[in-house]
Amino acid sequence: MTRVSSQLKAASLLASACVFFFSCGHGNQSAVEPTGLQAEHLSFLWWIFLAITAAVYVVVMVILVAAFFRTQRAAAGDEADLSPDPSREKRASSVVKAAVAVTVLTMFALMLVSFRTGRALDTLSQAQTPLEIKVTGQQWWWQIEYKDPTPSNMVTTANEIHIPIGRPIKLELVSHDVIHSFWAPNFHGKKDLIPNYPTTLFFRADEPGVYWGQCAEFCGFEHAKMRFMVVAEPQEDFERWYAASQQPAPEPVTDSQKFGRDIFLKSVCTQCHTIQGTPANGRVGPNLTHVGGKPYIASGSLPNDRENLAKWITDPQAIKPGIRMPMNTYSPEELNALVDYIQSLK
Amino acid sequence: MKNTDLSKKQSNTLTEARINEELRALESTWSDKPGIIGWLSTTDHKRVGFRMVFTAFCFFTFGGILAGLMRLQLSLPGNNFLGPDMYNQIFTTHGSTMMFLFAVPVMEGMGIYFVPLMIGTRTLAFPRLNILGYYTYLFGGLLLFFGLLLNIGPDAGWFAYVPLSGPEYGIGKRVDLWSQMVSLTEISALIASTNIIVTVMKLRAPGMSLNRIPLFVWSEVITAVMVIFAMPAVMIASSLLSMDRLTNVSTHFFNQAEGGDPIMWQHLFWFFGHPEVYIIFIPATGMVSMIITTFSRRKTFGYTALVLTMVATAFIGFGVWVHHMFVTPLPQLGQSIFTASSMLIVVPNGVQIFCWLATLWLGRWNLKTPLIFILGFFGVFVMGGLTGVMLASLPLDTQLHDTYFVVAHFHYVLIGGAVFPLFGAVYYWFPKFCGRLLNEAAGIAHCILFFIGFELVFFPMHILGLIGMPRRVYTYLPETGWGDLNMLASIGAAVMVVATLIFFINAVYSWFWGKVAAANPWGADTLEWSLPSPIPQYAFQYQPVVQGRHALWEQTADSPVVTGLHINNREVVSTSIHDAVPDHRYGVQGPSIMPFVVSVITGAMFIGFMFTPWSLPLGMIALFFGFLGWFWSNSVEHRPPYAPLEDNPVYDDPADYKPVEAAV
Amino acid sequence: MTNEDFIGRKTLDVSELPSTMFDDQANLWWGNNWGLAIETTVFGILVALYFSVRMSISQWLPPRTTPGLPVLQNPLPDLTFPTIVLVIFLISLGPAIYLDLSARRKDIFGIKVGLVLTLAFNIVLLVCRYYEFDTLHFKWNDNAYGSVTWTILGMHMIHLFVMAAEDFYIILWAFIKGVDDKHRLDITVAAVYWYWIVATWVLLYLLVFWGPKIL
Amino acid sequence: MSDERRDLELEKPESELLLWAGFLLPPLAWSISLETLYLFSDYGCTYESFLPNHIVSVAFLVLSLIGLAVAWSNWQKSGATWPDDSSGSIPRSRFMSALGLLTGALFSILIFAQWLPTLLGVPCGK
Ligand code: HEA
Ligand code: HEA
Ligand code: HEC
Ligand code: CUA
Ligand SMILES: [Cu+2]
Repeated sequence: MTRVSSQLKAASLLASACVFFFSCGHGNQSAVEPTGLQAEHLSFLWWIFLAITAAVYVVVMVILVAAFFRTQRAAAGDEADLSPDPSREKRASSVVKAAVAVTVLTMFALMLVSFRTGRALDTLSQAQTPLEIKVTGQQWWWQIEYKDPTPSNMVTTANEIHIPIGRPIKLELVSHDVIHSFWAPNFHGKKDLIPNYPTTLFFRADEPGVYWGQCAEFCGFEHAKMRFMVVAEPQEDFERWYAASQQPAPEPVTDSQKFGRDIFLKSVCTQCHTIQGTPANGRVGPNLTHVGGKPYIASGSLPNDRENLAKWITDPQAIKPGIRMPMNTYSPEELNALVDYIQSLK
Repeated sequence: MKNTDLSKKQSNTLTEARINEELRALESTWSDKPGIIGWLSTTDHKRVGFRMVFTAFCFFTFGGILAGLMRLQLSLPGNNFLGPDMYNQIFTTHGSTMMFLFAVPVMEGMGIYFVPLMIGTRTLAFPRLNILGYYTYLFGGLLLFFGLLLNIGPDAGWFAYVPLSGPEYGIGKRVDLWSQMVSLTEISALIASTNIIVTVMKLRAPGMSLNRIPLFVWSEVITAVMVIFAMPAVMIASSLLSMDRLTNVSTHFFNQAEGGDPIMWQHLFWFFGHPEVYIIFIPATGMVSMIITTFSRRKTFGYTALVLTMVATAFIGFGVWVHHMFVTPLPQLGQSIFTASSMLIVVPNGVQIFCWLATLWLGRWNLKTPLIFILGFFGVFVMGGLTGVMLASLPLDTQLHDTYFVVAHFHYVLIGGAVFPLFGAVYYWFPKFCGRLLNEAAGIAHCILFFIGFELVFFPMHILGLIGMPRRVYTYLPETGWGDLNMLASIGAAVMVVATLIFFINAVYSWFWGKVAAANPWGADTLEWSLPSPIPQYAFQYQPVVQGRHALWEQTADSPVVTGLHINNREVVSTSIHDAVPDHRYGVQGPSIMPFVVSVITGAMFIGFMFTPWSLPLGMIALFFGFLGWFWSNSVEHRPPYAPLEDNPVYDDPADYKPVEAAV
Repeated sequence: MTNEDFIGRKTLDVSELPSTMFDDQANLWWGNNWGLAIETTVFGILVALYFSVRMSISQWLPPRTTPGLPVLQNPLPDLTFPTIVLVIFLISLGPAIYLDLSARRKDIFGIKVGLVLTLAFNIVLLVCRYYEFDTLHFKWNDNAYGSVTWTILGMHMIHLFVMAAEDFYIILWAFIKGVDDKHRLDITVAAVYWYWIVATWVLLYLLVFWGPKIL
Repeated sequence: MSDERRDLELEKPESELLLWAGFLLPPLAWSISLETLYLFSDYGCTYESFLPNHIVSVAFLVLSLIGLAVAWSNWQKSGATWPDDSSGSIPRSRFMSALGLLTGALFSILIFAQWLPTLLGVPCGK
């Protein structure tokens, strides 16, 4: 199947090259650079549709331009032709009839290839032992829970999904507030998360790498900043990450880190955040046990460095207006210590 | 007198004296009263139609300005020109304004203005209802306009999905404001549609049988029938949502905790949503058929096929709505039925395109601005339709849904499919509005600039959709790589603003100082071109008898005209549905202020419903008195010719019947 | 077309044609029917909503637990009172048909009697409807089932108000100014409206009062 | 002017009821088949039985073809030529029956196309 698709892709690329003189984009959040089985099917379907529709468009435009040059010009006052030459009319109506027949056949062909792709996408759901991950979309960030037989060592994180390549993944999608839509274009099409309608999405990563996805159904103020990262890595790297994530938060080493932890445990953060291995067990906000090691915070909208952490903790509303995390006022030393502590949570 | 044989009744008694005397009576009977009250109480379908088109273009400008603001915000990654709250209000108001306050009313306004003239009659069937329709639309539009200005504009998108628009997450009165605007505009659409359907069924000039109705009139009546079955869905859905949201009503239609279902909102909205977009598109196809026929200087190729395509699109349009819900967790088998119907709706659209191309291929082109806009229509709409075909495939739509690919699709089909033909029709009918022609050079500049600006804005959006940019995002990160394409789109929007400004300046200038136009400057075939321009309020001095599908082209020198209508009150000949055989003289009411009064009450009732459910009973009591006044003024104005019970006197001497001034 | 174009032109004289026609030749009749098509779509959607609630509600029928009232486990709507009201609806067809026929026969006395009778029936039915809401055992804000049943009854009630208003307008004119052709047409068209109101109520009655039992 | 001569032979046009039936039956059959097919698919997916889908599709396909047949007979009886815009009720009934032919063909194809997902076993997958 990949051999046919690559030939077809080349052919249609040629035919539609003029259409895509601008195709840039970095490809790590793109539907036309698939890195998984499902997105491969969909990309193949995309190139077929593009080839056929581009051909139709070219044909229609050629006829229009030809008509522009071939027809004579007339003035408003010229006599309108009410009984045109019957032979030209006959020829024209047979051409139109043929075109309609071609349209009907093309539509049936496009229907069949769509239904076939629909069936192909469904094969993965028969996978015996998929890696099950529960994804909860809530106003404006993603909670990720790896299902594990023994609940105590379940891994809970936010806005970041690590998956082993080659293994089917079963996502259970749940929402408790408004409608969100989970979409990682490099792997699969999107699926809506609607309250009261838990649903599933099966996909598989075939190439390692860091890819991005975003909520696609309008869900309020910060719909634009509800991003998540998908890290596809070989099995061993995944297992190493998974084992590390199961550990509770590392003990603070430096005095500043210890001072930071005391501030954290005394302040309002504990009502909304959980850090395993400390009394903080709030569930309103993301799990911060290993937040230090994440490249981005605030659901992928802020690179995770000292300066951003400080800005985020003091005034999250400036970065993501409308979210539930309040502003916090600390003296510079306290803030410094708190940031040290948060960064130590690898 | 079921089947009066036309020829038997003909006699030539029209003398110079009788013509002049009847002309004077017509002018006084059909004229509006002067002053503000007269302006408010007009029942002249031409004035109401023009008001609707003019108001719709004002909302187009308002929507366009909002689009410009969005493009400014999206031109740079991480831009803070607009915050999320303001951006959400602006994109929702842009979408709602364009769909509810511009696209549908402008097509209806053109229908209200030209349908009666094209079928050879002087008025719509229910003229007072017509002006009521305009005012309810105006109040709905002003509600949304001032809502945004007061920073309480709707912010849940133009289809306001529950639960985001529900009581729990939709803050303040914003979504209520949207749903009252929807109710008011849909009332006006339903009124205009009932009017157009009955007018085309019963008031066609004698001889205009079903196979001779102009294609634009077919498009308007088919659209009107779609409105009858589509608009109620959104009126109910938005009213139920308001009842869910009103604290002291708080019903549970869409509250999943109490047995409601959020997906039911999507079904109700899109059952209206897709027919709505064809309600915008089908009148535009009527305009395209009309302009292509006139400017190819030949009869339309495939008239019967074109009528079929409009009817088929209208029917299938009601059977595709789930293609907007392909990624919801419903069983794929059920949804795939809608891939099948969404794919096959292409067949009628394709037949249309082929018949138009054949007419153009076989004709001789009078290459003027209206035809140039139709060439723009082909270039843009066909690509938009083809992206629609891509979206119709369920698996492919899972990648494309809710991305900028869809934004590109619907701007291609809306601006390509409706705005380009609309501009063409404005250049075409401008002499009928004001007796002068729009400037050709400015028109061509407008079309070319608008086309270039359009492609710059919306073509890159296809690519943005494919590289992962979702809809309705107020900003994006630089790392996404979407920055330069968005900048290109924003530059294109500026070009479109310039093009539209050229059009506005051309329109204002030509209205007063444009080249004076003859009655039929384009040598067109439909009846409105037999009238002087600008058109007198009584329109036809004597209603024509139609002798062919292309009325003016096929009119014989001695074609008869209708006489014997009373000239002391507003009367037109009413004809049978199938073959337009005259069956009775139909009198319509004159101007009255009551429709305006009733519309003020209706507007107040719906706006009041945003705050308290008691506005409904109070409104109904006020409406009772409003309609009582309306009924009374109707009955009083009913002139003596109808009063005597025994029978109807044969019309003989106009002196007998003095016009009785309506009290109200 | 200036004046000269009309001199000596062949003319089609329509002066002998009547000025008022009835039924499918009357424009008002068609306007009224397309209006009823809109209202039929409205009720069609509300019926679809009823079935949607039937499919999505957790328990059919949920127990009634409004405070201050005894808890009802399976609160099926009462049948006696609504059935009586249905019968009144059917009886009201008598005076409505009589009014319709007298309007066509130009029988002024018959018209006046018919108008008063139909208005009387209309008002009686409005009062009955007011009490019919209690037979549902739910308030409109208890749950989705309560909401949809109240809305169906409420929408139909609005039609009863509109019909009563129309009757009242024509009575006012008939008794003060007398009846002419235009108003005879109004009466026949209003009669069609009433037949439609009764017909829709028969269907809605079956759905709202027998639905919970059958579905 | 063969049309005029033929019109003289046909005393009166096809009855309006038959003309409208030939024109509206196929779209009505299609719209009912769409709704029932959509509901039965939900039922079919939960109880794994798709027989109702097949029965509904076949039944309404036949109904639509009956509409097409009615339109065909109307067309034959009103002169079996492509309609033009000449005056009188015969050309108008030819116009309406020709519309009936086209809608009958299109909606029969549509009902068949909507049957395909069940025939080709498109998965239920929620
Ligand atoms: C004027 C308005 C208009 C028109 C005419 C159309 C026409 C079509 N539309 Fe579109 N559409 C919208 C307005 C319109 N649409 C809007 C506003 C939305 C988004 C709403 C929202 O989400 O906010 C939308 C969204 C939308 C979706 C949902 C996308 C998503 O949200 O996931 C889909 C999916 O099927 C779709 C399909 C189609 C199809 C198949 C057609 C067909 O009718 C097109 C047929 C035309 C052609 C195909 C071109 C001419 C044909 C030929 C030249 C013949 C030969 C062709 C072939 C053989 C292919 N449209
Ligand atoms: C008929 C319908 C229609 C029309 C004509 C347009 C016209 C335009 N639209 Fe829009 N659009 C929609 C219907 C339409 N749109 C809908 C339904 C949505 C979805 C909303 C939602 O998601 O809920 C949408 C959404 C939408 C978005 C996506 C927003 C988002 O998802 O975040 C964007 C983004 O660029 C956009 C841009 C534009 C632009 C640049 C134009 C341009 O064509 C504008 C051209 C008009 C002008 C340029 C006129 C301005 C003239 C002046 C300013 C002259 C000055 C004179 C005076 C001041 C007197 N539109
Ligand atoms: C009232 C609730 C609340 C309080 C109190 C709160 N937070 Fe948060 N926090 C949140 C929410 C909600 C988010 C997710 C924001 C988003 O991405 O939409 C969050 C996100 C974060 C993140 C980013 C996590 C990630 O993976 O993106 C950090 C770090 C954080 N909070 C730290 C703190 C600190 C430190 C404090 C105390 C000073 C604190 N929070 C107090 C609710 C809260
Ligand atoms: Cu969550 Cu958009
Ligand atoms: Cu659609």
